[in-house]
Amino acid sequence: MKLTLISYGIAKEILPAHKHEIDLPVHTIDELKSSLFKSYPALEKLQSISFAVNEEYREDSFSLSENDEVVIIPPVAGG
Amino acid sequence: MKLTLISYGIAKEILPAHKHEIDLPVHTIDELKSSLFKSYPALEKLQSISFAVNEEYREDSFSLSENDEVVIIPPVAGG
Amino acid sequence: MIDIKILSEPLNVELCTAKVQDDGAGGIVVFVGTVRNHTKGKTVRCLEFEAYESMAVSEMQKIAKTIEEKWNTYHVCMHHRVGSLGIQDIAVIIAVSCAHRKAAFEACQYAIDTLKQTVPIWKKEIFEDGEEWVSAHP
Amino acid sequence: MIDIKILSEPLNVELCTAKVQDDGAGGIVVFVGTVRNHTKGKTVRCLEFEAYESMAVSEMQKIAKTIEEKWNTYHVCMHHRVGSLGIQDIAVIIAVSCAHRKAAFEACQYAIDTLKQTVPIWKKEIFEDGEEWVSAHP
Repeated sequence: MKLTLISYGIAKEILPAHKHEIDLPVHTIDELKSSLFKSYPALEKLQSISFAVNEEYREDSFSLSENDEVVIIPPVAGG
Repeated sequence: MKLTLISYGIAKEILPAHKHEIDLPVHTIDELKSSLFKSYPALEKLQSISFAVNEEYREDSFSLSENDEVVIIPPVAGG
Repeated sequence: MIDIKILSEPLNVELCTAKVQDDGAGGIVVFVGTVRNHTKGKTVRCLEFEAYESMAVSEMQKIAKTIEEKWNTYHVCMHHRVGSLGIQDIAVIIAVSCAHRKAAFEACQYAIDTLKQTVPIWKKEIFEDGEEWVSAHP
Repeated sequence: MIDIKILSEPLNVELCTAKVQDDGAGGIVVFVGTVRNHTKGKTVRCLEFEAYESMAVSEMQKIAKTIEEKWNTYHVCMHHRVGSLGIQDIAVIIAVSCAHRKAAFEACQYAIDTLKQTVPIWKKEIFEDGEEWVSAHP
């Protein structure tokens, strides 16, 4: 499945770029997460990691669609 | 005992003036209060009434001294 | 730092906040009390605030010292206005700074709750058809 | 009224307070989050804030709507700054107005507590000898 990954904060320093395209055999957030943890082990060492699609946090079971923009959200620290 | 009475808020409208001198046979706040309630029954109808001497709230049992300035404090409503 | 004032000019939120800022403070909480246009269903035209100034300052000092001890505040600023105020005018500003925000919220709320109970300040509401000293009667 | 903004210019406490003033409001509570000079014993030189702006605004909207429903706030103003901030600079201002002050304190505290948990904003602390994304690691 073709996806665009967008990353912020520390995730941006772990992944190759703020925004990059991937093509992986994944269908859910959960599968994407496992795949990313294999390619970028530093991601798994974070305190937490969340994913957003269309500006909403999504559960692990969320089904991805072709060409989705998936935002990787490392631990937030606003305020 | 000679005392100066100072009153604020609604008490100022019940007593003759913001500041006036009295000479009454009273020795404590409690006795002064009873005497004032007789002269100015409207004071007793207030939600509460407190007295201060030297910028401190004083208990009913507080002993007055000659020439004390006694401040009559009706219910406060700051803020 | 403790900054307590009774003022007859308009109060300034920016100023009070700046007074409590500190290199070590992570949380500033500011309470701003404004004049409401109604009370128990009646329309308020304006308010008159009157203070027994020296004692009001001394009671506010007590509140500030209490929160300094209990919540370890860095700085406390309490400004109360007196005189005639219109709707939306600011009657009181209480700003406190702490290392952590939870303490700042608690300290600020304690300060305004206590101010309303102990500080010798009175207000008279002026209605279209009369006036009334607030809280004077049961 | 709900006013939510992510800004790269300095935030203004007076402005945020004025935005939530209302004829019917008796209590305004303002939280001001400033940059502290130390964290876990290390000296902070400055901070970099980064936001996923569109989602940050949408998450702040959710918070504002929740407190509007739960505490019946009149107005809510939440401004968050991004970019490079120095010590004492204001990172966030949350101002809420209610008819009564207790609700305003609770609503404001809920808003900042939730903002820190859900709004996609990140900060990097720059020390004399390095830098670190706040809360990134256990």
